[in-house]
Amino acid sequence: MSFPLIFERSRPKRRGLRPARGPLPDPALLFGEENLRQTPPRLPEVDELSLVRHYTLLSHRQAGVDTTFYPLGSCTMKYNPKAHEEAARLFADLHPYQDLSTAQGALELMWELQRDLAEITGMDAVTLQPAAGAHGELTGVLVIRAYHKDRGEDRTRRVVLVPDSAHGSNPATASMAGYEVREVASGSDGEVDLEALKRELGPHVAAIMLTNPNTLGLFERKILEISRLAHAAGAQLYYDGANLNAIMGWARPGDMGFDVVHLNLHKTFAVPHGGGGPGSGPVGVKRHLEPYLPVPTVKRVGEGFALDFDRPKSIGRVRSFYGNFLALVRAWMYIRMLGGEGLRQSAALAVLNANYLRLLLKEKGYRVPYDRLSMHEFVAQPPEGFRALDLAKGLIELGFHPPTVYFPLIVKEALMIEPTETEAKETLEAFAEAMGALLEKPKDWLENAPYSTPVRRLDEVRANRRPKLTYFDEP
Amino acid sequence: MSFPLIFERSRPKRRGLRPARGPLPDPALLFGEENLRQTPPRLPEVDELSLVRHYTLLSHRQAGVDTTFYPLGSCTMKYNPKAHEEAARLFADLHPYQDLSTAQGALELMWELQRDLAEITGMDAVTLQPAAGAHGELTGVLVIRAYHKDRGEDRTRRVVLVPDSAHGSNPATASMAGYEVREVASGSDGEVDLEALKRELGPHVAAIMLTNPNTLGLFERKILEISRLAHAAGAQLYYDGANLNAIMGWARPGDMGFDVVHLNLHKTFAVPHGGGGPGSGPVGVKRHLEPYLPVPTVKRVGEGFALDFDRPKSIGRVRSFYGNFLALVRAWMYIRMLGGEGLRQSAALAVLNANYLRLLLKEKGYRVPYDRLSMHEFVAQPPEGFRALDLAKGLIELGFHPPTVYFPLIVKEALMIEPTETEAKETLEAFAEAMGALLEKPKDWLENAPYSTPVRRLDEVRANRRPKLTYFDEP
Amino acid sequence: MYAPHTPEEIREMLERLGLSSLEELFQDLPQEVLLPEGGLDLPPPLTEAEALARLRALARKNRPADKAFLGGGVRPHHAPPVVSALAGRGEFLTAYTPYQPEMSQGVLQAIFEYQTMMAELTGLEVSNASMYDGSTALAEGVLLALRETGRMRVLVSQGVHPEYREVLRAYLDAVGAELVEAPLEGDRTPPLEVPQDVGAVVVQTPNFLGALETPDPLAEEAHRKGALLVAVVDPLSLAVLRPPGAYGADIAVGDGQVLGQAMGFGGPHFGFLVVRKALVRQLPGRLVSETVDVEGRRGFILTLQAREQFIRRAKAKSNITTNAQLTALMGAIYLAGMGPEGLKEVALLSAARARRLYELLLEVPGVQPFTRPPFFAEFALRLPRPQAEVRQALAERGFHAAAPVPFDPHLALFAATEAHTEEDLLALKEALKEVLA
Amino acid sequence: MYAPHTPEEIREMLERLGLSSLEELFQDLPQEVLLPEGGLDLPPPLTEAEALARLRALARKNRPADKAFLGGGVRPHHAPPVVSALAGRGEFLTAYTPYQPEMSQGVLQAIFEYQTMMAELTGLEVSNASMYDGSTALAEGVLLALRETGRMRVLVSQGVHPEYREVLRAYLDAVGAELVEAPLEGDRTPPLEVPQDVGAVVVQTPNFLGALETPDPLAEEAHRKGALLVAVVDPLSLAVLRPPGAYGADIAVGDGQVLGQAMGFGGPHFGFLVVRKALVRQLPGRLVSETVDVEGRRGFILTLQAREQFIRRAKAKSNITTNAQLTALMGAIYLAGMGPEGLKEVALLSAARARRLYELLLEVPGVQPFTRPPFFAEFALRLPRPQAEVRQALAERGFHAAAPVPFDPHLALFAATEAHTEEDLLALKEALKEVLA
Repeated sequence: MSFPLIFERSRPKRRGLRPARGPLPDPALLFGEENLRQTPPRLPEVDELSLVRHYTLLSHRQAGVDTTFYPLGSCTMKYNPKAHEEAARLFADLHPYQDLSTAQGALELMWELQRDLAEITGMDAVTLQPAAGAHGELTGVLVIRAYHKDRGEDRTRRVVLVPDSAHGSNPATASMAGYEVREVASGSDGEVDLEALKRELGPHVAAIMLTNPNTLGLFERKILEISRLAHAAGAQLYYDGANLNAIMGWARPGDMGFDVVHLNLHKTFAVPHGGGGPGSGPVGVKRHLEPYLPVPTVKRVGEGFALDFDRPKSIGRVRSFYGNFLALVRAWMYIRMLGGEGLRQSAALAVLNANYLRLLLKEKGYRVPYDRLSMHEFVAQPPEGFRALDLAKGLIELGFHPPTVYFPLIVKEALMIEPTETEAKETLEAFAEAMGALLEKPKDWLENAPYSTPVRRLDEVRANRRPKLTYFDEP
Repeated sequence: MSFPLIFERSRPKRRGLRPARGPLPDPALLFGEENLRQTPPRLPEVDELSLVRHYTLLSHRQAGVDTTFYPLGSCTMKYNPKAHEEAARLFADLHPYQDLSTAQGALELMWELQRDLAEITGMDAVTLQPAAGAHGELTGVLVIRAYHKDRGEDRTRRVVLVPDSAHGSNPATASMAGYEVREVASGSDGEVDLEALKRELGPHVAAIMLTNPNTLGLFERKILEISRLAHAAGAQLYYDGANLNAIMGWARPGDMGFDVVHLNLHKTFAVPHGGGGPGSGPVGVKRHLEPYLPVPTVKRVGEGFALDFDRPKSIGRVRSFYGNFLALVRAWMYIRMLGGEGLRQSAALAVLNANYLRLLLKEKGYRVPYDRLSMHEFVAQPPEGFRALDLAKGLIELGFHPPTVYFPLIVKEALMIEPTETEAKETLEAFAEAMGALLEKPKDWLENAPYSTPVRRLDEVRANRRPKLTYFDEP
Repeated sequence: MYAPHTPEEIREMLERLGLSSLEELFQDLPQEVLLPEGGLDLPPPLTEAEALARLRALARKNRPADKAFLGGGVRPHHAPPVVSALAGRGEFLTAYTPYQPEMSQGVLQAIFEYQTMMAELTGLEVSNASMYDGSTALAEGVLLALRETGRMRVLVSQGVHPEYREVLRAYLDAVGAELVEAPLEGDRTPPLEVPQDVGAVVVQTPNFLGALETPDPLAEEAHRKGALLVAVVDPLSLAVLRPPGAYGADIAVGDGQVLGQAMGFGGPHFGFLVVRKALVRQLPGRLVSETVDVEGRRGFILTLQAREQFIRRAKAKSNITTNAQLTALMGAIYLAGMGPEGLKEVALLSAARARRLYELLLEVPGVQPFTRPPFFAEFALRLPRPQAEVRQALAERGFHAAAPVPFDPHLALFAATEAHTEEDLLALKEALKEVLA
Repeated sequence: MYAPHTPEEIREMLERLGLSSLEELFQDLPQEVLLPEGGLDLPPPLTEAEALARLRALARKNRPADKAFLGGGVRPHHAPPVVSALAGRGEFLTAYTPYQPEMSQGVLQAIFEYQTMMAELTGLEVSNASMYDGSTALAEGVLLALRETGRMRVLVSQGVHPEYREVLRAYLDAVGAELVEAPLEGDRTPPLEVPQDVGAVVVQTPNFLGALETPDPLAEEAHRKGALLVAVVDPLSLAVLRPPGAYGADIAVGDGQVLGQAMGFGGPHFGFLVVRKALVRQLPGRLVSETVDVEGRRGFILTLQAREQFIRRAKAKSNITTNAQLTALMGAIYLAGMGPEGLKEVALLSAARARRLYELLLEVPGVQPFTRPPFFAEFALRLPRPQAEVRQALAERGFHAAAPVPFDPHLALFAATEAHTEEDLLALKEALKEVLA
């Protein structure tokens, strides 16, 4: 019995939601015959109960943090408090163009969040407009670009440096911002190789994009030296906030010398990932970059709050309206409930969990390149002869969501594991047991896992060669 | 891997919700040492994420209307609109003792619902206080008792008559109300046997409790004659509203001669059943019984609304406060959205579905005693040699919730099937196919079904002989 | 209209049945009672948007009481959204009584866990799956005691919630049992002598005036006379106060609203009924037992159903069928989320804030104490003006406070919870001062 | 703090690691940057109850706009609660990108169904899984066209949403492409000549002023010059109006807020990006294909990932990673729930009420038409007073209306939806009359 598509639950003329009532106007009179659609879109025709059953049962075919340990490295799959959903509901019915005298509460919240995020990152000004992490990256790099342009250096500074361990979004962003990307090899300690960096640095470099801790989960210990070198070369230092969960409350990118930082509110600040978004990617900058931030930001005016469009050197807008506002509400609540000490303790326990799990996996026979104290995540390798993919699929059979696999690229068969602080000790132990058990499984079992999932391994080659991208599509 | 109990997810000193903050007072100072609990209750100690995972995964072990066809006879498992949940949220924060000037909207809603339910049932006055159907029954019978008492007949009228096909709650209610219960046998047509009824009727009879359509899904065609006989004997006629879904908008108990009716808002009016409640069981009565209704009801006073306690002959109260108010909100919305014609059409389609399914099952080889046009439900019997229980368990294996089995008691191996109006034609057909397929299964397969459920057949004898009723209990 | 039928499907189905119209489905109904189309005089149908708009308009005519200083069976404790988010999942919301255990382990296990938690809280052994509310739980608890003792009189302290006593009276009237009220002395139940023919003695602690009772002597006296003691309790208070099992109660009942439920203008919440093990076969309502399946796996199932109406009919222990499963589930989720420490914190902070409020309000000229410490989260004060006027005057100033005490129009109840701040308490004091000036 | 660790567990775990304090976990951080305890200057922590109370207080400083007469990319259509109830289920809410298809069929199938619905609505072949919003969907759509044509100039009608144009400008600036704006004539785009080096022509219909454009000649002209036509569309309007595929658009983009989403002060909603099949390998973002598993069962999987950043890095089609999955799911649930008929009804009634509002407001002295019919659900009027003043004066009277049109301070936008009643429209007219009197 294959699970039906919503189109297969459809029956001609069946009706579901009926939000409108009253005699229908003649479309030809309203719009003119020439503007009318000739054939209706083939949308499903289902009743409300079928709709509910379809999506309820579909949700049973989906794992989430609410159902299982989800140690997807670099994604910070922590618990998303249910109370945040109620918080968001309180602000659902605001229109972005309503007179701002009637939206003062929303602006106040944004203003406070700007201030809080600036404090947490050690930055001077924050925009809440970017809709996701990568969007924040683009915003940040465009700000850097505007800065260089303003100084007349945009034609010379054409290069952005990224470590070879960086998230793929870093080079992709730099490229979208019109830069040439050069990779800087990591040293044998997994950190940026200072000598390699020096070789690449020069008046042609606009920025260095770093994640710290980096994607190996290692803190870049020479960060102050890197910062010194970057600034000496006239480059700006960009902080990819994907890994901020490791250090919040313990250190601030601003204090490390970073000029720009983006945050992933859906990672660090517990906004739900939603199956792949919407997220929110605020960007903080040091004072010298503030003039280039997107407009508008929120400013205080007397007892009230207003939108600030007065930034003539701004890069403009990167999104309509004011960003993913309802995500901001959730992040505001998270920060307010934890406070400074709660954030700090959360980071410490995220790091503790990662290190504890690293230890357990080593005991089970996994290799850990760069084996030293990690931060909130670490990269493990299976023993010789095991494929990361097979282990991932085996884990699924044992009821866990796999870690990120085959990333970072500089580690072969990488398993990138980020447990987060909201997982319990016994969960880490059960996961380690499962990881250990996998190494005892017959090769054949591993290569064919999983077995009891709604579907088993899927034919990816077929999907790539003859993609069928819609229900009505003939592949 | 057995599914854990919440107590098994517990770890000493682990904390979940922390709604309170601030220095804790010394309990001995507050309450006196002698009033203090000596050992804390062994409640689970879990973090919030474990709590969420536990109940989310537990929900995956539970079927509901949202996940499957649920044709539980006499329970009216229709679709429960999600919008009702939002409606209820709008009224969640009201306290029953707040000054009524600050709860006028709530009272207005109750007043309108009283009026609407009176109109739907053909009654003159309605109380919304009873918390469930059986509670409404008790209320209604107590009203009848108070009426007889007021007329000096409470000592003579000691008997309540119920048909042998009645819901068990009818005799149980009459018994709780201090009455002797006598069963009236059904005739060969499945309806009340008029002659048998006449034999039982007399000045000792306080009331007759009927369901119409009855539990066989048959409309009592001689209802007007029954009413005449009852009233001629000085008895009151009670309508069990469990089956109102069959006739709403088509006929009203009041017009049939009933004096009292209770409603199940969680059946007929789409309030969710919640795994077994909370429900809501309003009671409507004819004018002569109004003086005995519980206090308070809601009355209109000028432009506003007030609670009416002025009913000196009232039976008093059957529940604290004003009933299951948030259930009333949902029922109000249901009635408002459907209107009179929507209710009528819903009833017709509920009856259509039942008759269509009855036909399909006959074609599959099931027997239908009293085979005539049914109302919203019908009773089927398996072919000789099949047990209703085994068929129910087989249905579970095929993905359907079984009908009510072994009820009504007057039909052997009864399968009491109520599809409701919110099920689609193809669902009925798929169910009939499954019912047909069961008759082709090996006996052995049936006797051991289900197979793929979280648990299979359970040891009920053990549970009865050595019940283990708490986690810490030694059975 | 939520029915999925298309006109074509209706036609097909009718045709299979040999009918030509929906009207023909109702041919068994006597013509005299058959309504014509449009026969119901109801307002015209609304769209979902219109209905919600109307409800929002009605809701705006209410003033929410989430910061109310009101008790009397319902208090504005914080209801954590995680509780309703989990209990509100469609599988729980749209299931019915778990008659088919193979596809109802979710609800069954949740009940079993609930039973355990209520037994732990009360210090007694067996909890049923829930009752409608506190008042009906009391009535059923007392009927249980009468069945067990074979007696027909009940002695009830006047400190029991007045509405609970009214409900109890209606239930007792029904079976011809007699209710005898024992008046309070001041704010507490005095030592009582229990007559020989009394089957149940009922005391509430903290009582309706908030005061802690000392039920031990009453339990002893009741048992001496062959009666059972029924304790009406506030489940939140049991995090810190002696449980019924510790002072000899045979039966504990109460209302679960304070355990993370919406106030909902009084309902739905859930009632609980917990008894000594010896009384289990007299217990009304649903009961879940652990057992095993044919493969030896742990599972849960309804048990001892011979007590229930659908088996025993007129001989059942009660007519209860639908109870309050979903709200009881919410109570269980709340208790599990709080744990013993969290529950204790809420209880202690609520009591501390109530005590603070008591002290503050006694500073208002003309206000006299009525309830004396120790009390839990509520207390009664004697006001220089009638309670009804004061409550209204406070409401006009935006404060919900001063609930009625039926036997004295100058007494008023006040409550506080962990959700109140010092500022909240001070603001009420100022408002009361203004009202009484 | 949501971490489950007990002090004892922290001790045990540290011990296993050979550490004696949490501080030691941060030994790799340079002393110079290490914050002391309390190093962050943030407000003190709140309990959940306190935080919600604060948020409710903030929310009360807003006036909800559920009956607003505002458009401009966001409109107050009825958002059926079933949509958020289903999309808000924990499994959907707390999943991430479906990298592991075996445990992500829920999200993958939902995307596949979404892709189908968006293709159907737009009359084009391939939709990605979603973009952040309408403005970024436009920017990505234009970049796609430039990649495909290898050109670096874009011609954009001034009828395109002003904020979308701003976002597009920022994205184009980044890669050094040039944006040329084509002014409106009155309320519509005049016939345009497309220069040879233009890679993308952008038109919006209904345009920002609500007016329906006639994009066919522009599509022809664009194609004649080797450029692609990018259409910015209102997905709701496509229930009744000609879809981009019918007038020759190569790429359709827009925002999904009108499909059952909360307005949310502007976000999150979702953006959509749909293209002709030939452009699929230029498409940014996630894409799901049907396929089969090893047992031959139908399943769904991310496909053509070679376009994406995590594979291609600097050579990716876009840096997009997180998109707007949950809100796109809401859009799909809305579309499935409405069906073609329901969607048509909402579209037609919204348009009819907008037309009625237009006629009513034109009766107000001093108000002049700017947008001319046919328009969809929004229109611009010329007011005798500046828009900013009028909007504020209306707000003071409880009406949300008169959104700004950047290029003329006396123009104001009005909108209506299926959720407005005749009374709502009349009330706005009276208020506007009062304001302009």
